[in-house]
Amino acid sequence: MNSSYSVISILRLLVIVLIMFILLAPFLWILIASFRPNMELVRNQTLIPQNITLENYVSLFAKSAYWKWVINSFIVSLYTVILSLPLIVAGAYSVYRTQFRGRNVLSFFLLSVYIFPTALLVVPIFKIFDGLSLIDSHLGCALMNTAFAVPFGIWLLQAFLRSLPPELEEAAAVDGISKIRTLFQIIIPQAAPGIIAIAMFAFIVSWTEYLFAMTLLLSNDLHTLPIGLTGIVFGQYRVNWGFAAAGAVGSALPVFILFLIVGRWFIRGISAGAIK
Amino acid sequence: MTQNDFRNSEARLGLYLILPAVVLVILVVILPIISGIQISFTSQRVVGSEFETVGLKNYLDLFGDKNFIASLGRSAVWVIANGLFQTIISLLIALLINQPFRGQNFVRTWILLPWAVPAAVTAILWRWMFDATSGIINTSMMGLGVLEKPLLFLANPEIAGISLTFVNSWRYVPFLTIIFLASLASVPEEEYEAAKVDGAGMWLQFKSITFPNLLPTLTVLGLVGTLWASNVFDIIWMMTRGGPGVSTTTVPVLMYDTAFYGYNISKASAGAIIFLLLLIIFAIVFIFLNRKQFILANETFKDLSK
Amino acid sequence: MDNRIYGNFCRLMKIFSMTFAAGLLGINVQAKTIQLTMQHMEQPPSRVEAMQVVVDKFNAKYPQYRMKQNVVGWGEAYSRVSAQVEAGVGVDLQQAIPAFFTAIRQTGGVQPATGVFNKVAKEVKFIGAYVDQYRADGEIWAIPAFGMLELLMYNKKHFEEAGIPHPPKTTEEVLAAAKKLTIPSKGQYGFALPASDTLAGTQSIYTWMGAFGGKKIFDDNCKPIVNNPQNVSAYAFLKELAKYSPPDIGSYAWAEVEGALVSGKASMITFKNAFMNAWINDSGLTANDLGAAPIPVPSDGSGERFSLSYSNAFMVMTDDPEKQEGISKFMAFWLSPEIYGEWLGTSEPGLFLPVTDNAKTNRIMFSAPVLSKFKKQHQMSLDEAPYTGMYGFMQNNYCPAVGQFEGQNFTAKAMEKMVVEDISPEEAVQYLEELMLNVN
Amino acid sequence: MASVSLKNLNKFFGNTLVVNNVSVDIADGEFLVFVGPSGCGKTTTLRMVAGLESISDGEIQIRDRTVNHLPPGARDVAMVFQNYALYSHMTVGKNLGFALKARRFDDDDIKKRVLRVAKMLDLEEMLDRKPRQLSGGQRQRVALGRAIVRNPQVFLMDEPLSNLDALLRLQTRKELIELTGELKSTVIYVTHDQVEAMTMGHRLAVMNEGEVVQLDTPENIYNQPSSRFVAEFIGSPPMNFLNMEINEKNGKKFLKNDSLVLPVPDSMKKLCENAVIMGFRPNEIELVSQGGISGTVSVVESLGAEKLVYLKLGVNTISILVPSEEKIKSGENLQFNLRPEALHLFNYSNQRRITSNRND
Repeated sequence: MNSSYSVISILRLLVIVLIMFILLAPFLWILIASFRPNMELVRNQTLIPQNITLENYVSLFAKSAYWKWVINSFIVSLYTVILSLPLIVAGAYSVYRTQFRGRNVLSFFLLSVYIFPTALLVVPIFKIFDGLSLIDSHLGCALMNTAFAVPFGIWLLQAFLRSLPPELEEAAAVDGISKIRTLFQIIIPQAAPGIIAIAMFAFIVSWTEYLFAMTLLLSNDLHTLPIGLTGIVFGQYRVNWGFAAAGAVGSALPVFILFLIVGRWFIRGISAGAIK
Repeated sequence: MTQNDFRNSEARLGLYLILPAVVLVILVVILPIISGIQISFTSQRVVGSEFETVGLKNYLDLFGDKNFIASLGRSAVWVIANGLFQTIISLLIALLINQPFRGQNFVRTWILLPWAVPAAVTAILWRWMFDATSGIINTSMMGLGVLEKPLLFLANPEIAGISLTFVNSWRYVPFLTIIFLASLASVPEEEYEAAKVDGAGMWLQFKSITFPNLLPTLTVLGLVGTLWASNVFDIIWMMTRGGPGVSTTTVPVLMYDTAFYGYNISKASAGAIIFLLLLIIFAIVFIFLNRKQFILANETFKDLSK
Repeated sequence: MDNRIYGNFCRLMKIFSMTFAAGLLGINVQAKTIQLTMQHMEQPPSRVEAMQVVVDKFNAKYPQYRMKQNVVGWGEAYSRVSAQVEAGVGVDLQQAIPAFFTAIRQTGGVQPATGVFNKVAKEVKFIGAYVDQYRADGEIWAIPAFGMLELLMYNKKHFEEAGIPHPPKTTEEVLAAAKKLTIPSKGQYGFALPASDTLAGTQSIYTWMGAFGGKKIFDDNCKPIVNNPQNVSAYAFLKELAKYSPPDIGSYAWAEVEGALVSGKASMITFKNAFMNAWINDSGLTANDLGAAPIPVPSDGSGERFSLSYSNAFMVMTDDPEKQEGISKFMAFWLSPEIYGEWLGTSEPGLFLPVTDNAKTNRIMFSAPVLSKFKKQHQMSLDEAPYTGMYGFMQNNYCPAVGQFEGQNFTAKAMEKMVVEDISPEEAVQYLEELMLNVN
Repeated sequence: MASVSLKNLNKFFGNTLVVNNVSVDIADGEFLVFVGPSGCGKTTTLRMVAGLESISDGEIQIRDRTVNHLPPGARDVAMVFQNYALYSHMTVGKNLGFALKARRFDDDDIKKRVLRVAKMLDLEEMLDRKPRQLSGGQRQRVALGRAIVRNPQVFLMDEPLSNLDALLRLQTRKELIELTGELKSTVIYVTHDQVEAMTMGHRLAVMNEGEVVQLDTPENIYNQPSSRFVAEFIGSPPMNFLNMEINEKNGKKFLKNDSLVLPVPDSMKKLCENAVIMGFRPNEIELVSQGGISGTVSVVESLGAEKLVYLKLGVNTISILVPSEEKIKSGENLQFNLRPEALHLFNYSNQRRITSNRND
């Protein structure tokens, strides 16, 4: 029995390794590719590189506006996080910890952001945002990302809020502590891991956004990484694969670093809340 | 008679707290949709060009448009394939990595990477790897003798949809997996222990403990996932542009093409509105059928009455 | 006490929501210099950089103007530009290609540019073919900036290996050579024909239609006239040619086509001379191994010497006379021999062709580091310029349906249907005409 | 401190009536315990007093002031929750002082009060610790301290001892009695544990199915349970019940079933029912060597000082408590006497107590 058990666990491990391979091998492949001269990639591809070069990274870091794109992306993502956190926390608290008429309807209403093909919203949104003077600004772009991060973010956070005992708020209420104070001084600190996870979610939603950034950010100086990168990889007539690979690595790199620092928190944050 | 109540008194607060999010959604979704509805009743070809009101003409045209009807069907297939495939796969992966093993932390963190890179990177990465003659998949498969002829992942209409489903899943499954993982963490360990003591096998444990506990998550993801999947655009557009032929032309792709390459914004708007209505009907039916789960997901205080 | 705070907070949230909706008011800073913005779709970093060089020099020379470049991807160009026009925050100069121009013109945002053009034309001499693509209703609507055209590009090494002495001059020779050059075991194919629903497909296929004598797709009343014997032979030729192409040409976009030639996977392509850098860096061959030839024609004389050409031009979007003055200064500056030559030589050598006579023999252009190695091939592009044309622009006025013809890649759709469903060239051409008739 | 009075309280959850017409007056300084099985509505009643639950019908007054419409914080009550509801991100000291801080007490005052309470509850060493670093008993004391520090008019306690282990519970129970005695506070206490209720409450309100079925001192409830339910719920081990017919023979009334016949106690001679439920507590019997009621021992449980013996009396099984010195084996025959005063009679149909002084 013991041996069959270990056979199963080895089998399980193998499957996990296979899955991780499928999910991560492309990154490995592109990482290796980014150190190879384009010539080697364009012609007959081999798994093992014959030549190693830093040329692609020199092009990326020194000759393209990579750093500017990263900084811009970072700014937009940061704005998105700053804008969406209060909305998500307030929304999640409202929908899942207070009771009012229409609560259910509103929570579904919020999910309606996912119901329309975003590509077709572009033109009207441009008009509306122009009315708000939010065209060609990182803030406008972040507002857009916020709108798409908030509804699901609220749902993500509700699990965390629901894991908190209701007595915490009741105790505070009996002690005469105002609801606002309860929200800020009790609920938010208690939900901190969940909120960190939500912040990361909003960050990544913003980090990967392309369509609205491309439409709303007119000036080159404001372009984000996905825009810049698309210019590199979908260069109209030619793709410099080595350069594109370096660009892809360059786009994943900041996320990679983010994961190194707070990746664990993300998982912990949303699983501690134990979504139900 | 209205009574003062700790919870009732929160009603006002609750409403005000959700208000900013609601305003934002109205701003970026509802207003644009209204403008889309307006456009759909006109003969506008290019935004801003001269037009006249044509009533339901665009809608009637679309119902007679074989291409549109076919794209509705493709969208349905796409949604089912992606929704179903992704849900099942991510649930399986979540179950697989939920039990402790060496490297669990590594897996749980880094599994998310595909979700966190821009779609352009994903698209170009897979287009490159799928290439028939120089793509790494075909060359290594042929090198190993698994394949004789290269597989035309994106150029064969029979396979292109599957390839896209795979890539789209590659992108979203990690995220869904993590959500399921979080949901699994909420299942009380004692329930499993009790079931084990009762001699329940793996399947019975899943059926009677895991699944019921996951049901609320499954239903919410079922709804949101369907909406997400139905509106997937970037990956399809950047990888096949709806081709080869029209084999991967789903409704959003067709409408984008109609609006911005066929220069017929009013027809595209009408198509998008039809699609929207279908999704709303789907959502209402879905919510109605699963109302128990949704009410559960929203009842914070239900346990207090004891 | 608590109730007061609570009430205040609720009010605060209300105000917050309101301001959220009301939005933030931007501050318009009045500047002394005249701000000019140009928007183009040449997104690759090297092109943006080369453009910036021109812009910087212009700003330095004319301090009263401040030119700025915006970049947008081709994919989003239409939605962004129409939204900009709709919102009334358009740029002053907007890059266009002919079909794109016809679409944007409908928004009402494009100003007649005859006046600006005439001022620029005093300084430089335009090649007529490039200007004609923007003539309509007695006006000129855009100032040409650079051209592009398709050639038969081939791998001379492959030809030598196969013992083919010279590039094909007739379509029959193309097929014969393609057949001979197709060696699947070596991963080598005779021709990389993009049979995909992409602009690459549209352009390649149209080029061949023209070579077979079917360059006119509309009659003078803009009625489609593609269902003709010339196009049937063109499609028959293409169907044959597809057999000597890599198996996945159905998903080829530009990058794949170019990659096929550079990597040696294909021996011939119809393409813009756009990859000099790539050839040097990645093919492992020398500049001399890249062949460029005019598009072959049928030997029976039913066709004509022809290639697709694109005039990339800039539409004037502002009606402000001061700004228009600035625009004419900028265009004249850009197209002045020295600046233009340097830009042509660095931006995307080979791809971007001069639209002015004076640059044709521009030494600066030919002495640019890369172009200097491909003088012969580049000269071929320049020589072919007079024998080119643009679909939908060969009547008195352009035909509006050209937008869909190009945007939705009708020629490629017909090609795809022919290959995938294995229908006859006659049926394919008939299908093509149906597609064009369905545009209303 | 203050009196609390509940007048005809009703609470509906949807269509379910969970609190049914509860009326209790709690005197200033009184320790009143709501006791009853789980689901009887006692916690809901307490939460209505706290203001955490709306009142469907009826009135609550604290110090003669109707508080129905006041939010919890304005009622000047303090509550100790079953799971303590400590703020896990704050230290013990902050937990204790939080309510004061929210009320804008000045820092020195807060410090003084917190220290005093900490001293009172022996928490001085713990002030800088986080709740998760404390033992269950310590957490319980923090929760209590958080209530005390506010010096409220009324303490509400919702099963505050139920999360403690047995020994700690005994000890804390004693401390709580002392403390509330010292503070002379009005306390409303909810528990399902009848021992806790008996030992702590000045008066008990026994609840069942949303109703207060008896409200009286612990002694009175024990001695004169108003219904079979109260009789069974209060007292451990629980009372024995036997269904008896009333027979009359020679002008004398007898209680009779298949295995025993007892005379109706003199005090209840006027009994007119034909059948009753007879109850007696297991400890109120007297073993005799002969001539008593006879039964067969089925199970013997040793409780230490006493033994609980299950006896078969015909078709019924009853339990009796006997001193542990008695040597009893199962299967053996035992005889015992029942004093007439020890008998409780309940109406067969409505299960109410049949009182001796009924005169009709």
